Amino acid sequence: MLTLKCPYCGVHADETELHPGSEAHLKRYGPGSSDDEFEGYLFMRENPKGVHFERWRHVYGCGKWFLAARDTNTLEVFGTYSAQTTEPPQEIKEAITAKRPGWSWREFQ
Amino acid sequence: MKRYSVFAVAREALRYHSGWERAWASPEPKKKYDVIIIGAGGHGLATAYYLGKNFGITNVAIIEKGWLGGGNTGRNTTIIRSNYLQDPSAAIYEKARSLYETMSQDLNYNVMYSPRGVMMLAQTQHEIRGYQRTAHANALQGVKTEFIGPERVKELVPIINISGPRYPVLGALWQDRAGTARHDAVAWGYARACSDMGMDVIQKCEVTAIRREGGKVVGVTTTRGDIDCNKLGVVVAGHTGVVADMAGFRLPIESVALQALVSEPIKPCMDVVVMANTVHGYMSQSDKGEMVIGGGADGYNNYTQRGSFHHIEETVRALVETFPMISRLKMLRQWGGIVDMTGDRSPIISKTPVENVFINCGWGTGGFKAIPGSGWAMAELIAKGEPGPLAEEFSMWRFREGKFIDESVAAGVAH
Amino acid sequence: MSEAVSVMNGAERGTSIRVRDAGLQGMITLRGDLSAAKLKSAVKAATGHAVPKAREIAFADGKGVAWMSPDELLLLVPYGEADAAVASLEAALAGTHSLAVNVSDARAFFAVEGASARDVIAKIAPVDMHPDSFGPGELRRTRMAQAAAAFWMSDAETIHVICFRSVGQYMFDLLATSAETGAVEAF
Amino acid sequence: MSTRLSSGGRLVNKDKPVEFQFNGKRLKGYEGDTLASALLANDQMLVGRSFKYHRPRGIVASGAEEPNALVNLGQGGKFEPNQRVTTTELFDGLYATSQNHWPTLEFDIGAINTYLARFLPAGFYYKMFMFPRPFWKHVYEPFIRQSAGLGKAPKDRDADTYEHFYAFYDVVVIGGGIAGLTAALEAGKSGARVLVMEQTAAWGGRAVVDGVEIDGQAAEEWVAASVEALQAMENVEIRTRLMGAGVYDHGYLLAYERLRDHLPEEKGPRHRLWRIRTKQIVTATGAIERPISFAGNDLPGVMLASAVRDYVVNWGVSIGDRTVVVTNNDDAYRTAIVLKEAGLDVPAIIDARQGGAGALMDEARGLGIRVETGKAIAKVKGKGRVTGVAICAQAGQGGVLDEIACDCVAMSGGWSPVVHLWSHCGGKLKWDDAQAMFRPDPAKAPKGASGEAFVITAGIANGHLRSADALVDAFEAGRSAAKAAGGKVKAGKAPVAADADEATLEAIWLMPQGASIKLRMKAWLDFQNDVKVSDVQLAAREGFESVEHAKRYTTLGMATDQGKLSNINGLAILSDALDQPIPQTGTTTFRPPYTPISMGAIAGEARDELFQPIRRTPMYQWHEANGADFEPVGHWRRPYAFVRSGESVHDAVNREVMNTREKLGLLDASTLGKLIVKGPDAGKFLDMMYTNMMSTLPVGKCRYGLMCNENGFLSDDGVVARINEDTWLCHTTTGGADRIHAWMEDWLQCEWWDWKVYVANVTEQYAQVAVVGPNARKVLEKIGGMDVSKEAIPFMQWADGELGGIKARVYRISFSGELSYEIAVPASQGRAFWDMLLEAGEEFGVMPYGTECLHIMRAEKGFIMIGDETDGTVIPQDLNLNWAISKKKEDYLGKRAQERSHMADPNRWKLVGLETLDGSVLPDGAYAVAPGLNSNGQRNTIGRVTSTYHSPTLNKGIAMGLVHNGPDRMGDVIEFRKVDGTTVKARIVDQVFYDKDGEKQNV
Repeated sequence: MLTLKCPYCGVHADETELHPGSEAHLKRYGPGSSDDEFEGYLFMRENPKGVHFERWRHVYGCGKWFLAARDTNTLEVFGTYSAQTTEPPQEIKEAITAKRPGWSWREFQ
Repeated sequence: MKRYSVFAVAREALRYHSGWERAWASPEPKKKYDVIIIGAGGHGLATAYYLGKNFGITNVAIIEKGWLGGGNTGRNTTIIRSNYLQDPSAAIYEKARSLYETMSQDLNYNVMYSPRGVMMLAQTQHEIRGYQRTAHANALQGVKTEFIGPERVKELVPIINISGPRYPVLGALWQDRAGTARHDAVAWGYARACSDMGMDVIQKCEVTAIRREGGKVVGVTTTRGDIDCNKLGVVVAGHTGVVADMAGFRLPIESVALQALVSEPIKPCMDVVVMANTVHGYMSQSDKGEMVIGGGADGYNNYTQRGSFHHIEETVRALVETFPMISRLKMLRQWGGIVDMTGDRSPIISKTPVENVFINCGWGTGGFKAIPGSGWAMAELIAKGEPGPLAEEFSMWRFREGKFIDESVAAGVAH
Repeated sequence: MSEAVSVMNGAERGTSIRVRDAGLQGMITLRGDLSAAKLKSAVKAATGHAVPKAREIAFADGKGVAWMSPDELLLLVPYGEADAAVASLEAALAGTHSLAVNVSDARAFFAVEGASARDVIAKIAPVDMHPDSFGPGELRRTRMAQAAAAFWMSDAETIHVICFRSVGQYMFDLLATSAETGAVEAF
Repeated sequence: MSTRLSSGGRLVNKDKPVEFQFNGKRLKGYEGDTLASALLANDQMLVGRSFKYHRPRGIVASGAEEPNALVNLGQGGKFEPNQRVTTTELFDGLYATSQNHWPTLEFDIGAINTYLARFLPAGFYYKMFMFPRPFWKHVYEPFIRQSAGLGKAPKDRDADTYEHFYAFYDVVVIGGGIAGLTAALEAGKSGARVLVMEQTAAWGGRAVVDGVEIDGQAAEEWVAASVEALQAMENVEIRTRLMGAGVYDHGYLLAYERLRDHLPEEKGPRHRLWRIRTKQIVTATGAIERPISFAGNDLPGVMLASAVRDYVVNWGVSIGDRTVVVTNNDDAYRTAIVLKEAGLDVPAIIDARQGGAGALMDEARGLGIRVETGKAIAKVKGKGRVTGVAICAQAGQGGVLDEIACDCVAMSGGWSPVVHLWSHCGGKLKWDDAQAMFRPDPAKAPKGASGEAFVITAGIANGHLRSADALVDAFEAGRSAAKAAGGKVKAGKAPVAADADEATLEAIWLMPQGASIKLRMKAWLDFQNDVKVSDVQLAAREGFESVEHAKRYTTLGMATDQGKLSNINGLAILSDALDQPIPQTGTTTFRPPYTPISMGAIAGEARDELFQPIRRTPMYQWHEANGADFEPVGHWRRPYAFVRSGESVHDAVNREVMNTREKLGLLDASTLGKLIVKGPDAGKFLDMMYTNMMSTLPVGKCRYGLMCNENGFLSDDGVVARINEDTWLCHTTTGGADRIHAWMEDWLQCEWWDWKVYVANVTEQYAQVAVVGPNARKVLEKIGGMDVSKEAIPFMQWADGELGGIKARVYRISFSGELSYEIAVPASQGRAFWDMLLEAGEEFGVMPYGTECLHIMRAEKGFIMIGDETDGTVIPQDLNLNWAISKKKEDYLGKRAQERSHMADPNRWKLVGLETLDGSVLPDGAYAVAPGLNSNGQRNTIGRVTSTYHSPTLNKGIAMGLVHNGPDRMGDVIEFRKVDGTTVKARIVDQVFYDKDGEKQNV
């Protein structure tokens, strides 16, 4: 039973007020992309046992999507941040490094 | 191997059961095997068993990081059914179901397959149409099912509330040869049979790396040393992502927690398995008398085997509405398992980008019922290097082609 | 002209804790840049209140404004004035990217009154209702049992609840049931 | 015999006698009794039968760990099976019956199993019952099922109600013993918000029974003072009958409050489930005494030593006149002393340790009690209840040295800390060899959202069995928790307790050490499930070496007590059999809840009307009052048809179709989704959302649009209206409103966040009525208020205005093929508008119609329906909707997916109309068959029915379906297979069956 802080309205929301939205920082591939690119975008999923970045929507609250950095093995939350970004902010990366030195996830580390 | 029978039990009783031998051996790993299977759950053990039985390949090791049958095989709600809509699903699940019918005799181990019947309730017009379609499809697939009316539902399940104010029972898809089995026994029975064929079931041995040379697998590194192999089968359910990572390829898989619970045992009150998909709950009564209840899966990646309590709440709420008498039963125990979900919620039984590495995963919430069929298909894939008819539609490349096997068409969930 | 009717048509239940249909309330969803001067003055003009800070609400005498999300406010005006208020807002905000829409009829509006009003909410919403954590002036959007809702307190014993109109009956029954089973006395 | 003593019983109020029934016998107890103490006071030693062998069973314990004494409690709507008598508070009129026997408790046919026990060892069923195959289902299993199970299944609807409560704390202390109270006091003093809970009705736990002295006070007084102090703290909430049930991630704690179990006649919820979020949890849950395995240890009269003591001290009940105490530790001596002081006989203390006990041994001897050290029980004598014990040397094989007559055996195998709540969320344990127990490993505590530990364990639960240590530990735990939760901790001093000096325990699990197989087969580990020492040893021999294997193979610890008494003992026996230390064998995982909690409490208030929200339109009450046969559509309930008296549903549907086609029909279309999309980039955005072009739609016009998901599959459809230059109104399906709104927000927030678009869901702002049929215009003209002529509002256009004094937006769109207006009015006036239409429509033959009529009319027109023609695997191209897919656009959601090989395959099944040759209705969901079988032996198919109806308009069956190469095979006849195995022939035809040229809707 997670609680995540919505970075938009500041509420420490109970999991039941949220809606999970799978992997964060996906780059959309549309017409003209290769089969590999499209398959990667739509289906291939990071599934690490450890540091993971994912999307959540504060669906019963302010309605905003936000992103979370979380450990899938301990459920520790390193931080939540705005969905309007293509990569995790520096302070989130640092917070993870402080707890999980040497982490990496996709192209981020 | 000493055969099990009532006579053997009687004979042993006279000498206070001192003569029973080990059900399976616990050998040290050899240097090399023809085939290594990672994962001694039901699917892994069944794969090994059919490699031996159908293809005579017995120089096989089944490597397990914990104890055999300790993953989802021992954590599910033991439902076995094959009333699937799509042809490839119906084929493999019906194969599995038919193998369950004779499994106790085949393995000389009573897995207590009990074809008590599985019923999927139709509680909306949409569900009626969905299940009628499934019944039509099943008739052509050789799966015996029928769409039954509410009176027959009530006759089969007297404790059900068919005229609930919210979702009256409008009918049900009924498969009378579906049922349940004793989950642990399936793993134990296969392990005993594999061991008897000379295969090595190696427990407490974790694979830490997959060794490759020139795009081909040559062996694995484990906590008990390097073990070589010609072919490698990866059958590790929720941990598929982690193992695929070792082999250097990605999969369309996410691992999430799925929960279940049981009530305290009561005297028999429900013989059949009832699934109510509109309200998200399903329930059966075990031979011990516990009401066995399946809950929902979380929507986020999770390796903890602990799910979120609100799914339990949602399921219990639904079942109290469907079976008002359970309100005064008590929840005895709840637990979680890690299930691997693919993009279309159907499994993958496939070759991989690494030569001679084969993968069997993505069973999501439907793994237990598939065990023998899955093992049968996976054994054929490993033995021949190419999928047979049961496996061929379950390729890991189907997503890029847009060729899905989507069962949510008929029902929102696949248990 | 036909009378407009609120979802529970003025129904009321309970004694020591009272749950009642609070009647028709004009409500306007306003989306836009909440920091823009133009928007601020338009809101002030429409409601008499300044744009509140995150999670806050100002409400008095049927007029008010609530912070709903970083780009959304809920403006409260008398029911009959909502259309006119939308028109004025649109006029005032012409040329800026914004959206003002009358949602008065899309909502149900309830009041929970009594010394244990907090308990009524704490039984159905995953929100800390302790006075140290939540009090008048704050608005919380959340879930009440199985329906989305928002609520705020106008004083220590009065809680206002809004939800979608279609679940108005459910919400009324839910609040009333929660009220009728009595106080938990944990605050 | 067991009986009520003339004195003692700190919890019972002898001024308040209470009457109750057990198996039809009328018995008396007192207020403050548990059902267990009251039964024992009435010499009811035999209370139930075991699970497997149906052995006679008595009460073993005095608390939540009781494995045997479960009863059917209550009657009718208040009946509950498997109620533990030790945790059931007695109340006047309590009605209980014993379980798992036939015909009676005293004479149970099932007890024959006990004579067959030798043939029914652990796992016997895996080895037999395999032949003949059908016998498992028809013979063996029904027999096993009948003899298994415990209590009866409830029959009636639950007469009670339940509720939830969300609570938030800084520190929650679980356990109301002296450790819990100490921790709570410390946390409370820090100013933190604290909840302290006790599962029973009384504070103080064991210390008050054992007469511990704290800070110079008797424990009882100290407890009373502490409770008072806590009650006085405003920041502390203090509750009895509230049990910590489960610890979950991120500080989520489930607690179970039994409000009315002891007051069943009072109004109010029976249970309340607390859903707590807390920063810190202190588990001060104490310990549970372990039994010892010796032959006959399951006979009624053999009880935990601490329980024997509890019954005397708390309830003034003696279990027997002559009690033999058997132990491997000092604590059991306290029982002997208490008994002796109560004037009861203790013929002997059998201490398995060579050296015996410490100071307590001297005290016992001082009271004249015979103490035998290095001795063991070879066997308990008696049939149905204890009559004596045979004594042997612990070191030997069971050669009897002496026999002692007694009617009670009080056993103690040491104590196991209650680590369940610590373990639920990942807290690890470590083995304490000196005390022979698993205790929490503070280095591996459960971690919360921050990655920091959020559970601290305190006192006995932390392995500090002696009160003095426990209090120091709890004091520190309370302070640590408060600090971690942000409280301010001031200097202070832990309470001081005085303990007798104790000798160390000796880890003895089996008596005697070399017990023969015959004795081991009678030495119980799990009383309820009938697991004996020999069973665990058999499991080990057969290779079930993992503790999980052994547990599952033997069913040890799987009973309703979840192994509270048996787990550690079983583990020890297994380790011994495997010849390895206990920690190497491991421990099993503890799963919530700590003790079983009612399903009713979990469901909470969500029953009947509150089971799920019903979404109602403004016209719902009218529908309800006018024969609506409702159909759930999501949480909405829509009328399927309005059935008049004397009609079947089918008749009603036909009438509605004919009336609408010929005269005038009204449909409550309020549930259709309505989304406002506005902004400078709204057009561009909608071009991405829809397959067709919405940016070019002129203001004032409507356009039908399709939406696909990124996988290319059709997900929703509806009519889009351009409201003004930068505003569109998008209609979605009933089920689509929230989903599509969320979908739009997802793209706007997470992908195109620089696009200037706002979306608002205004679905419920409007009541929407479809006014349909040849008389549609007439009725609107009669109501008046705006020009609804063909010229003013041509087909596929909309206009704002007023109808009958109500503000209205009128869309000229048609899903039926008839002249049709969809009119949106403010929801608060929806009912008034509906009534107005009915009244004005009277002369035009108005009738409301339901969803089935809607479906038939759209099928007659060949319109697709999301959910019928689509099922999540269908792309618009399959439905011949290419006309609604823009060729000009470079991109829209789903476009790339539709380029994949399987999607672009010309062999996909495509939509056609179908007409049976005999005019019958094709079965819903039927497949069209082709010759031959596929490689899996399944019949080849070439198509399927997606919608099928009897058309009242055409008076024949009509259908749509997806057929391989369908559109190229017009006129061909294909065969559909029915479930009975016969087939029905149907011709492939155009999917538009009615008014192909649209002459009716365009008038």
